[in-house]
Amino acid sequence: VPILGVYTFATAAEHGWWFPPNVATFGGDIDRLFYLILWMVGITFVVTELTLVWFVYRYSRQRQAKAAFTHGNHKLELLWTAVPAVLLLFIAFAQMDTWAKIKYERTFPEEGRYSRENPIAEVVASQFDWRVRYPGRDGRLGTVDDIENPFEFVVPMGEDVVFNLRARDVIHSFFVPEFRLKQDALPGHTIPVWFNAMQAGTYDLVCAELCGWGHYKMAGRVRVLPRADFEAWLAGLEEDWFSNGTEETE
Amino acid sequence: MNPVHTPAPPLAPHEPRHRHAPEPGEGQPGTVREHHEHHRLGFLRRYVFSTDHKVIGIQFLFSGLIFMLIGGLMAMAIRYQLAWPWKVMPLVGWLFPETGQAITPEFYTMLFTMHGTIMIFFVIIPLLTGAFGNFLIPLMCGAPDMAFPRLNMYGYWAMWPAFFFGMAGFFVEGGAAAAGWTAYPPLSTVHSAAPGSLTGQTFWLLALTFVGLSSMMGAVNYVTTVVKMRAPGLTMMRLPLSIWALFVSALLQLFALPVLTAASILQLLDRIAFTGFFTPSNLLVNNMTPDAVGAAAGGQPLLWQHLFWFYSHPAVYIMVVPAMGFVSDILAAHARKPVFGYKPMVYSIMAIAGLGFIVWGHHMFTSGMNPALGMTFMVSTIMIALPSAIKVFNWLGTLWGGRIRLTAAMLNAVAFVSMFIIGGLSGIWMAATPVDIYIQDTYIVVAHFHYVVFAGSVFAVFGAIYHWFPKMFGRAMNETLGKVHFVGTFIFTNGVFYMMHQLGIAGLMRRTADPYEYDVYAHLQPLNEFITICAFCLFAWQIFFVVNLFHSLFWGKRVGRNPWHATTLEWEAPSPPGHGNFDKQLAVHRGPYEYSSPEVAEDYLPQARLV
Amino acid sequence: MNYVAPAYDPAIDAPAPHHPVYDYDSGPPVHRGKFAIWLFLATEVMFFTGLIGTYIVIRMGTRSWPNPEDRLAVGITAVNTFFLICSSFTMVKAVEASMRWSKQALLGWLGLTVVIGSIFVGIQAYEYVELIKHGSLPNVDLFWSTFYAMTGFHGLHVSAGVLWLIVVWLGVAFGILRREHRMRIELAGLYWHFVDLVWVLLFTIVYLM
Amino acid sequence: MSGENLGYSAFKIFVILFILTALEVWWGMTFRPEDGYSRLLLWGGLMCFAVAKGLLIFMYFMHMRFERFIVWSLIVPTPALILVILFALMPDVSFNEQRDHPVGDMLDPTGQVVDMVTRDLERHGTAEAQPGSE
Ligand code: HEA
Ligand code: HEA
Ligand code: CUA
Ligand SMILES: [Cu+2]
Repeated sequence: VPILGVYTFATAAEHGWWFPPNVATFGGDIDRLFYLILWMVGITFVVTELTLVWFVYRYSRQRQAKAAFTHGNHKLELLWTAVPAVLLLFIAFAQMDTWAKIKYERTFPEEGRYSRENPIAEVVASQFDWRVRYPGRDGRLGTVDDIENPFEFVVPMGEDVVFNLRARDVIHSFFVPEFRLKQDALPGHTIPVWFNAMQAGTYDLVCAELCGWGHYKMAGRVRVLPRADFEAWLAGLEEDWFSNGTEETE
Repeated sequence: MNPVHTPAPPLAPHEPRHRHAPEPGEGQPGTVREHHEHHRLGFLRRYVFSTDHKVIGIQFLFSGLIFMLIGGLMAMAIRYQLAWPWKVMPLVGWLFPETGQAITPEFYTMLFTMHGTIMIFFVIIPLLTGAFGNFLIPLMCGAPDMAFPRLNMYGYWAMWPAFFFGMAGFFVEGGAAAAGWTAYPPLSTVHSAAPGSLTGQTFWLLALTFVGLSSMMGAVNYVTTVVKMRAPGLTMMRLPLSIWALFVSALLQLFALPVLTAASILQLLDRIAFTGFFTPSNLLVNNMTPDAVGAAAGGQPLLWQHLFWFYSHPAVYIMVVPAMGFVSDILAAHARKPVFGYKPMVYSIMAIAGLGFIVWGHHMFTSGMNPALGMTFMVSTIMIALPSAIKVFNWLGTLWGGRIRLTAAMLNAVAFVSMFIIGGLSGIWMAATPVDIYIQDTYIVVAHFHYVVFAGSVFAVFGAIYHWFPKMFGRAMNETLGKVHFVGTFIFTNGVFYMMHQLGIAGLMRRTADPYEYDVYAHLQPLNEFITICAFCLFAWQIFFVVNLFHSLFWGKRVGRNPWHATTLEWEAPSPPGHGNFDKQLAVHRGPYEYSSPEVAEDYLPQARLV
Repeated sequence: MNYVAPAYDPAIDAPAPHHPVYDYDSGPPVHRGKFAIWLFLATEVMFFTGLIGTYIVIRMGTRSWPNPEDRLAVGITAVNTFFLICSSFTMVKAVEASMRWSKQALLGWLGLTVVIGSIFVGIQAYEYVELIKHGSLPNVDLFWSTFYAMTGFHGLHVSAGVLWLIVVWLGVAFGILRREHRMRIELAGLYWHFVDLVWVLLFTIVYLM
Repeated sequence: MSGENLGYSAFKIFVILFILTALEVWWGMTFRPEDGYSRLLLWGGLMCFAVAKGLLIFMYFMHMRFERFIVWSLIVPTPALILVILFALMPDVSFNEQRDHPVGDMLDPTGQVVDMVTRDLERHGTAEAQPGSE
């Protein structure tokens, strides 16, 4: 088992059974932590499993009449209580600041163009599609001149992007594998989320919380554009949004 | 009738025999009350509506196994769909003429919902606490029966309404519950949210309530029996670890289950009385706004998740702690060696149970719950690995220097240890909040919990069946068949669930009927096909078990009281034990695991033997 | 190493002919039933914790919680609370009577408890009817949702208690429960007091806060 | 349990409970926040009353004063768990500012989202939703 296990993990990458490439800033941290734990856990795994197999093999071929008679050993107990304890505490504390960085509101990016107060857009999930609303000319959300763009969430590249996540009906979850970003969209709540995409490109936006029969195909797309292209795109959207006169009605 | 008097111990004054026995439990500590009652019970009272803990245990065993079969079949359907989406599905295909015999996505959601529900609430928990809890607790404590036999019987028959509602869900309009076994509102509360939320969800909640009722009766019984009915000399610190484990998990049920019952009743009200506990205002579900059509609203969807997991995390330990107990016993018995570090084992069980109450938030890391909570829950969750570590290492210590017999029971027990390590370690990943942001609701989670509940607990259950089958029926199961069954099951289990880690790391989400809709996942189909084939083999391989089970039931080798030369009390009773279990008076002189003790010639020294 | 279980050997393995049933009593000097009923009450506590916790979460979140006085007949219910406490008192007397097995007193006090208990249920039922007539259904808003959930479940518990007491009463009256069963009365009593205790909290929370 | 008598005067306890209830109701009716008293005063007071009464029943009527074993084995863990639940639930409440509209708000007939009291006012011109109260 252990050999096989390690082997699969080792070769997994070639089979493409591994992470999709990471493009978000904090994605790197997450991967780092993942590998950290993978190593610690992996070693524990191999060691324990090998001892297990070895013991079973060795002592099932025991010749002497009786087994060793012992009720335990306090030093050993202490040892293998203390060592994992240290490891575990280490693991636990290694996580904290990344977590805080990603989720805590007070650590949300401030200096950039977008912030908690003026998010780039509002992403609304509903059975079974995504809608993105950009603030219109007045630059504020929730006003009549909001621009709506179905299915596709376009963001500028290399900037801290803050957006509001909402759901119309049931719980959905905003998941972009390449960003290592996942956040449930709670109906009745407006949850601020941020990320910073480092590479231009289009990525699948996946719904990661069961939301009904259509859950499996509730696909969206995130398109990352350089600043200029983004501006242009937004302008264009604004154009035909108002030209064909469809007013957003709350 | 003329009773044969065995001399009562001095401290037990013979009570006058009433026409019906005096109230149990009025005696002072240390008294023994003997009463002779000859009863001519009809077939019905003896085998169907029996109050005998052994019969009830066996009833739990078989209903559990049968539902395991059903749940397993559902799993096969799930796998089929995941490997070859929307292909004509054998067996159930004919149900779906409109889609050309392929299952519908709605049906897929029902499949995994009911698969999870059945496997957890109708299979694993009843098998562990219901079947073996009932069978072992009185025997290992030297008691004649449970403290409240009739209550015990009600406990079993309260499962049947649950079975009924659970299954009936498939036959009502809209089909069975389809909101996952976690039933998150508003998907589960708003009728228009999913076909399964029409009537199926209501049935699902009713089923859950009845399961709760049953477990509650059982748990009260177990705890009382363990505390009040131990044989003379059997102090708490001399109890076998199985009993400790069952005792602790009974406490878990007592304190955690009522909260779920309350929650599910509230959800029931949300659904049938249109209250608004969990449903927020101003939704637009399928062009229908709940509170506009007269349902109260403004509720807290997260509240359900808290209440649900407050039970369901302890529940996952209810699903593993008894297994740990059984494994400890089996390992000791077949390694002919005392359990390494008995006291640490007991304390770690308690620690797991205690910590188990303060970690539930790790299921909600990405749910939008206050991140400060996420932080605390992460620490407590990771810390729960510590007692588990102690247990794992003590198991290894038990094997070390033993004289191992590789019986079928032993093999399964060892498999449990190895599988639990894998499942547990992947738990650490998910406990790490930032990592969990990525892997939450991916197949890593599925791999994790199948490693602990299937590869873990189910192997322990197999082991326990092989180990205690002789005591249950007076016949041994066939070793060769047992080993064959084990090898295949072990290989295929890993084939199925190990690969799921890869799927998860690649980001594949659970609960998706057809993941290849997304092109990030399209390349994963071959892997899924491999898994599915393994799963089919796994399922098919169980035939060896079924055959072995039924064959040994009638034609197995007849064995005596103590076929394994084990030390604990249940082996003092005749097998199968008659009414009142023990035919002689017991006095316990030592701890449960005196194997290869230097005091005696043989390599085992039973608890009840005087040297 | 292969192991073969020893074969069946009648000499040692055959069960002894009709032997007595040994029923040991270990552990703390508490009556089994009493111990069990306390376990049961513990689960009940957790159950109501679930309900009250829900109430608190919802209540804390609201912008403006209606003043219970405006919606509920606090006066009547205060009286009702008083009744329930009375019934607790009579129950204590009943238990006392059961200890020195004076059947008359026992039946009297038990009966009284049953009566008062039923009065409580009756008044609550009346209150419900009034409210519903007034259109205050559980689906109107969260105030009513929580109100009905909490008081309703307490009401069910009281009704169950009343039934239990009636059964006990009959048992005593027809001499099925004898002196040696006096514990039964006490168990019923414990449950009854618990229900009372819960009401003390619920009344405060639902009607006054 | 011990012998023939209860070991305390049930009647005394009963009277005390009665008086406490009366006081409690008075308290609850008087110190309404609407009349400018602080919520803490109201709730703190009420809680004190409730707990006092609870303890009386628990200690005397349910005989816990006389049953050490059960108290320590069963009753102690329960409140601990209760506290755990409540403390874990509270932070989310504090998180309510993320909500589009506070808990309990609903659509009024015109489709606006309003809080309960306003809604009552709109529905039947008065906050008095219940005849029984006068
Ligand atoms: C028997 C059932 C069982 C058991 C025992 C466990 C045990 C653990 N589980 Fe698991 N869990 C489930 C059943 C179980 N779980 C289920 C059913 C779900 C999914 C629910 C759903 O969403 O449908 C789930 C989901 C789940 C999640 C949520 C994942 C998500 O949805 O995002 C998390 C997150 O923290 C988690 C963590 C853990 C941890 C830390 C343990 C720990 O107890 C593990 C401790 C054990 C070990 C660590 C291994 C042995 C120790 C050593 C070898 C010592 C050395 C180790 C180190 C130094 C690290 N589990
Ligand atoms: C104890 C719990 C348990 C067990 C044993 C299993 C067993 C299996 N489970 Fe699963 N599973 C869950 C609990 C369990 N599962 C839960 C909780 C979920 C989450 C649901 C949700 O998302 O809401 C889940 C979800 C789940 C999924 C994810 C679905 C999705 O998210 O889209 C998958 C996919 O592969 C799966 C597969 C399997 C497979 C192949 C098995 C195989 O191991 C099954 C093999 C079958 C058997 C071993 C039975 C053979 C019969 C006998 C041995 C009895 C003999 C009979 C007699 C003697 C009468 N399960
Ligand atoms: Cu939306 Cu899943
Ligand atoms: Cu968990």
